[in-house]
Amino acid sequence: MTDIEAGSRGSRVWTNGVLPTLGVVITIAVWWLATEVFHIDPFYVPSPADVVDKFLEMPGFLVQESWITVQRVLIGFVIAVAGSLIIAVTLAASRTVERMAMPVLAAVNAIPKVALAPLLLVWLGFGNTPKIVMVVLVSFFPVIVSTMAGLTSTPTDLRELARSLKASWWQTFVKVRLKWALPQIFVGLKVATPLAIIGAVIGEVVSPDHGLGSVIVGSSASSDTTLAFVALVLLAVIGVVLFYLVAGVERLLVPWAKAISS
Amino acid sequence: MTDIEAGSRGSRVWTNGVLPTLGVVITIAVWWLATEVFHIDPFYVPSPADVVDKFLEMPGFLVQESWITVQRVLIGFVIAVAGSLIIAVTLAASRTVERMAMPVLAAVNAIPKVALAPLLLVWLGFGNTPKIVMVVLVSFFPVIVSTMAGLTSTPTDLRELARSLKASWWQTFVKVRLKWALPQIFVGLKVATPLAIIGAVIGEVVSPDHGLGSVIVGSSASSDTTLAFVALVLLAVIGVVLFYLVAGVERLLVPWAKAISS
Amino acid sequence: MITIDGVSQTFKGRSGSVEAIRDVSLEIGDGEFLTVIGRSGCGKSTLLRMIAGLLKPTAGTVSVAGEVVRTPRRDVAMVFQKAALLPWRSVEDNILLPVEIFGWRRSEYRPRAEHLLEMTGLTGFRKRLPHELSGGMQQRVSLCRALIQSPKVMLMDEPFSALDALTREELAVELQRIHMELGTTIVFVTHSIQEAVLLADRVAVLSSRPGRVRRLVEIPIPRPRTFGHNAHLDQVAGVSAELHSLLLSDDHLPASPQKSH
Amino acid sequence: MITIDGVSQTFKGRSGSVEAIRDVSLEIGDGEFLTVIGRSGCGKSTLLRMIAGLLKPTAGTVSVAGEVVRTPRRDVAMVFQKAALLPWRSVEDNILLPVEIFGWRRSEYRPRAEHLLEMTGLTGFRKRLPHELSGGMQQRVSLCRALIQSPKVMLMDEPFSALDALTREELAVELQRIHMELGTTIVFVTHSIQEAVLLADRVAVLSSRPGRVRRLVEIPIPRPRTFGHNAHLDQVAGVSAELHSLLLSDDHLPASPQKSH
Amino acid sequence: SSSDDDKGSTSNSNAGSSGELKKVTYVTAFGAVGRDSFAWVAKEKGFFKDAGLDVTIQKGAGNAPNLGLIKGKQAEFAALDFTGAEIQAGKGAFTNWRAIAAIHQQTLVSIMTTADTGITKPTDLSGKTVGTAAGSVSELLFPAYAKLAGLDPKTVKIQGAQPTALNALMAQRKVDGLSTFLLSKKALETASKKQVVVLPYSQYLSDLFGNAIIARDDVISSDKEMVRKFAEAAMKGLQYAVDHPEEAAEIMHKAEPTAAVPAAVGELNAMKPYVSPPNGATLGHLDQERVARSIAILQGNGLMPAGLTPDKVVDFSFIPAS
Ligand SMILES: Nc1ncnc2c1ncn2[C@@H]1O[C@H](COP(=O)(O)OP(=O)(O)OP(=O)(O)O)[C@@H](O)[C@H]1O
Ligand SMILES: Nc1ncnc2c1ncn2[C@@H]1O[C@H](COP(=O)(O)OP(=O)(O)OP(=O)(O)O)[C@@H](O)[C@H]1O
Ligand SMILES: [Mg+2]
Ligand SMILES: [Mg+2]
Repeated sequence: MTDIEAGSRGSRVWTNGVLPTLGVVITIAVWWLATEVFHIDPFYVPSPADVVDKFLEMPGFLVQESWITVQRVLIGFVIAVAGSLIIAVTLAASRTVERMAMPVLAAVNAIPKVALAPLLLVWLGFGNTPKIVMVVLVSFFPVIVSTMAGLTSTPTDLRELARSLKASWWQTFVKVRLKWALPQIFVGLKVATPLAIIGAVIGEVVSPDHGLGSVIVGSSASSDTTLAFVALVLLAVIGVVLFYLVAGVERLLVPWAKAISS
Repeated sequence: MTDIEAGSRGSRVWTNGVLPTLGVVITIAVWWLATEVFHIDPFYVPSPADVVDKFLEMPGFLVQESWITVQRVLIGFVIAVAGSLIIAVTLAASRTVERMAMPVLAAVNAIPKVALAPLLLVWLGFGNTPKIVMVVLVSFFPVIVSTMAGLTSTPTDLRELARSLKASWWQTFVKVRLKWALPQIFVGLKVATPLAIIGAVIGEVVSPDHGLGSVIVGSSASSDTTLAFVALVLLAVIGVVLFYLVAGVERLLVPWAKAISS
Repeated sequence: MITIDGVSQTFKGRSGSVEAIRDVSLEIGDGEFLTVIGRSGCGKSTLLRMIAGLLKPTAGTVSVAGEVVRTPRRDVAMVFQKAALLPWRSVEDNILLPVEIFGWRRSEYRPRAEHLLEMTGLTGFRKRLPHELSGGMQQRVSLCRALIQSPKVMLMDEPFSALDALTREELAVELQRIHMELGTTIVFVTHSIQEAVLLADRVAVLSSRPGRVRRLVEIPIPRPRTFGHNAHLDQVAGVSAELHSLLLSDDHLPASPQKSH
Repeated sequence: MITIDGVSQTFKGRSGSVEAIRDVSLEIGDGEFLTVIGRSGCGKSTLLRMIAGLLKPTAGTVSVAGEVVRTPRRDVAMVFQKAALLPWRSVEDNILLPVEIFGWRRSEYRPRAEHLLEMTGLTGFRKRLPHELSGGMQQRVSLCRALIQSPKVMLMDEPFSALDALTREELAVELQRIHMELGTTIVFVTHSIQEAVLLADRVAVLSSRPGRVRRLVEIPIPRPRTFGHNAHLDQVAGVSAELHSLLLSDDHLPASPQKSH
Repeated sequence: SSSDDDKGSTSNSNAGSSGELKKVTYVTAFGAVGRDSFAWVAKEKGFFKDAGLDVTIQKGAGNAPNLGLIKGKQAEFAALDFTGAEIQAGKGAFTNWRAIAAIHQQTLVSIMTTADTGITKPTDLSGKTVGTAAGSVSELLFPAYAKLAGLDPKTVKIQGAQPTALNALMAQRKVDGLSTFLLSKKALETASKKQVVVLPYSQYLSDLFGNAIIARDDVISSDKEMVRKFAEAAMKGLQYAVDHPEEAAEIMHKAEPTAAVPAAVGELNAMKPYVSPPNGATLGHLDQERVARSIAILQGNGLMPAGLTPDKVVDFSFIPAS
């Protein structure tokens, strides 16, 4: 509510570096305390120390599996985003298409993807493909919905401006509507990122070959909850990193959005 | 791109009634054709006719299970939305809290909830609670992200207006910021609805007592793919209905949003 | 150049409809400078939007250069009542938007943009974003954006309303120069009677809602006209008084929108 | 009532900083009507925003009724340069917004809202949403929203800029009436020298960026003043000419923002 | 889930003792399928009520969730795969339970394949791909089985997959065989429309049990009599179910409409040979020697550390003497 922007270097480091770290540290502390104070059975919730120990037992392997998952997430995410943007643009362009397609998309999206696992496995076999498909299936919807909302929220005066210049559909789209929609598209992207990770894990649980999903499967086979938690923590870390990566790209692409709002 | 709103009664029926139905009908037709033309084994993908037959074998039971799932979805969804709004407001109000909490939320959200299912079972046992908790866990994030985006996008002139009237934080929030954020909040709600359904199903798969999730478990236990498809179709129907319910509420609450954009 | 033939416009809204323009017919010659005055809400912007092809008349037709207007035309530029700047584009990029959209070469038009910025006193703000500008500065940017198109027809909706008297005069002089040099046909909405008189070949006075052409007044003062204390002061004062009383003889502020059906 | 003491304002942006106001000191008496004129972009809105407590001066202080302004006050109402209407509220609800926010009873103020709507010629548009209004109508709604507060101090940023000459005059008369009846202290930014002279007890002429008080001109014409062809025509014309030349004697349009550090 | 039916039957037949019925919760091994149908039978036939119990039957979701429910004291009794449970106990993960009766005397884990693969004996699997539920007992047991069957486990590619995908994978020949419970034979036949070849693990791992009923240890120590009665009633139900598979399937179908009758009947018939203990011991018998040997096998194959003793997984006081 102050007018003076907190712009100094020190406060930037504070808000963007120290505070998030603090939040994470507090969370870990609470987790630790909970396991200590309530004597939670480490089988259910191992302490942070146990998790770290476990990670250090096989850091190389775990990092490698994480990387595999990350790759799948990224590939799937890029495909999902590209596809969603195209679909959203089509839907935003034609009311007829939108009215016809939207219920189908909403329906597809409400189907639990795990239930489709047998089909995916049978049709796509093992390897990366079914995981990437899962990522796409799980993360496309938020991008579509948010992009459509963004594309249809162009203020009338900017739309009239484009029309008065007789801008082509494509020009209006790129120079006005898409630009205007960007902040909202990024909402979709931020929501889709964690979903993409979950999609990859589902894929890896369904046909476990590599990746953190298969680590989780393996850990449950050997009742190694701590290992499962290591995987979960790694997924959480990936989630945070990707989320802030998306947020960073947003800052780069739409610095003006902050300026025109408060 | 026309200025003249398609406002006549007939065209409203057309766009809001006929077109969506057409989309669904086309989808079902494609599904049917695919099963017929490619001779897809009903074990993998039963034909729409099979699915309908199966449904008609025990319509009462299936409707009842659907209703149970819907109830869980609705209760969980309401809790998730209420909680998310509160969290989003808190985060939007304080930059410090936001910077601290956001990474934690992003992390929690990136953790596959299925992996937490055993914990939920141990702590919450059977019945509705674990399912509702799952719904909440799965659907809170989109609402938070979109609400925050909406709340922080209030145009400067409206914020200044509220400040110049010395409106209290709460008044500014209710009368200006929240109202302005509504279209964006609804993006979050639309994304969260299908997730809530999936959350309920995950909960029901993990501790199958009732609901469509437990129907899916039962069908897979007895390798009854057609029954599983019936459940999936019912979930899809629920998904569409809830999605359009949310869209309907949006129309009621923010009719002005369409008017000021094109 | 512009033929407005029996044009009407009725807006339909939730709470009844508003008849904004009723049966307006006007012939605007090639290279003519027409100013439009009328009470607030009488339909001036609506009329301009119909000429621009942004709004379909509910009755009648508008033709520009002999062609019936159905969509906007690239040789017609519009200065909107609100600045309508793209918030993510710098001042210069906002001005160069038409250049980009017309597929012209930016590099070729940059000097012209520079010139326009200088003319409107915005040189130092070339790289700023619109939200860093004052209201009047935003309006000037939007003016530059129309001028860079060197259009055949320019539709200007209160382009100087947020400008101080001096800037207004300076820009009015520039506008006349452009008008004369390029032979641009200009339709100029203003609330300043003095401005209307000093700029126009003819002044169209609209009646209050629904807007009809109440009177067309010829201003036979030779160009270029200077502002302030010029030779034709008397003549200007006379016409101004006439216009003033024309507006005045209209009803009091129009109270309610015409509710048709 | 208002004491502006050595106030400066420098905006820091990505592309350098802009010094908008430099060391302005002004004393505005209780019940005084001060008009502010100055070239576009010279810092008039900025000054008003600082008085309103919406913007903290980078140097100096503003006091209202003896108290240093740190946040907005409820006895100070602001009419923004842009209408700033809530797009989801009908005209009436927009006007009643301050009533709601101050916790007053809507039902009590509805007649007053009705009256203001009538005064501004908006009666029939009570239930319409802002996007259905013309620019000038929106501005009038925003004016009504300030008037309904019956504030001690009214800060008005070009409140009549989108209005036609007649509406302007009518509302100026109303404003004077309110000013005299309620003893409201008014700071009124305008681009019309005539308006400045006809409304004000004193006119503050700001120099172009950075805005400083260039001259304070007293207008000793007795109230109520009427517009148009009134008794003090000569006096008005004289002061107007003086103000005009004051503005003119300023540099040409200021070209670039002052880049400090 | 079944408590409504329960109330009904209570009031019908044995109204007088209804006030004394003790409420307990029992979790099935996995959903509502043939192998678990006896619980509904015991309930429907009043065996539980006769034992003074008001049993709420909950559908289970596999070993880990079921053990979790026992550990979290959400249920008193559960059925589960005993071998898997042994491993989990051996690892010290879940220890607050004891088995009180065996449902299947032998492990039901088998290699299953379709006839067209030409695989007829374990050694044929060399160089082939075997699909299995990722992280399941059958995956864990495969090396032990392979070694005993004279097959180098390293020559077989184990392909983990989601359990629901297994039959489809086999039917589509994405894998050459499955390592899974033999009770899904019928489903695999349906899916592949081919003759199914079954190579049971029990041929080589004859000491491993299949499903068992477990009870929470605090329940055992606080009300031994009740636990005994529960076990007896459950076994009565099991006996009835394998003797009257159609009726059992119908009873379960009534309570759980998703349970397909033919599939349940098929399962019950298929599991019948595995239910009766060798040497004519009573139904549900858990032989201490065999339990000890099964632990030894699991430890010997590195599936769990040494140290587990039979009394930590079975309360033999409930085991009817043979
Ligand atoms: N938020 C801002 N960020 C950066 N610079 C600003 C901001 N607001 C105003 N300025 C600058 O401050 C100067 C004064 O602006 P201000 O809006 O006060 O002018 P003004 O006198 O009201 O002009 P006008 O008559 O055009 O409304 C301008 O040069 C403008 O660029
Ligand atoms: N989109 C719209 N929907 C409904 N009514 C509209 C719309 N646009 C304009 N109107 C109505 O049409 C009438 C004329 O509006 P217009 O904007 O043309 O007036 P104007 O002459 O430009 O006024 P001003 O001088 O205040 O800008 C007004 O009464 C207004 O309420
Ligand atoms: Mg207008
Ligand atoms: Mg200003």
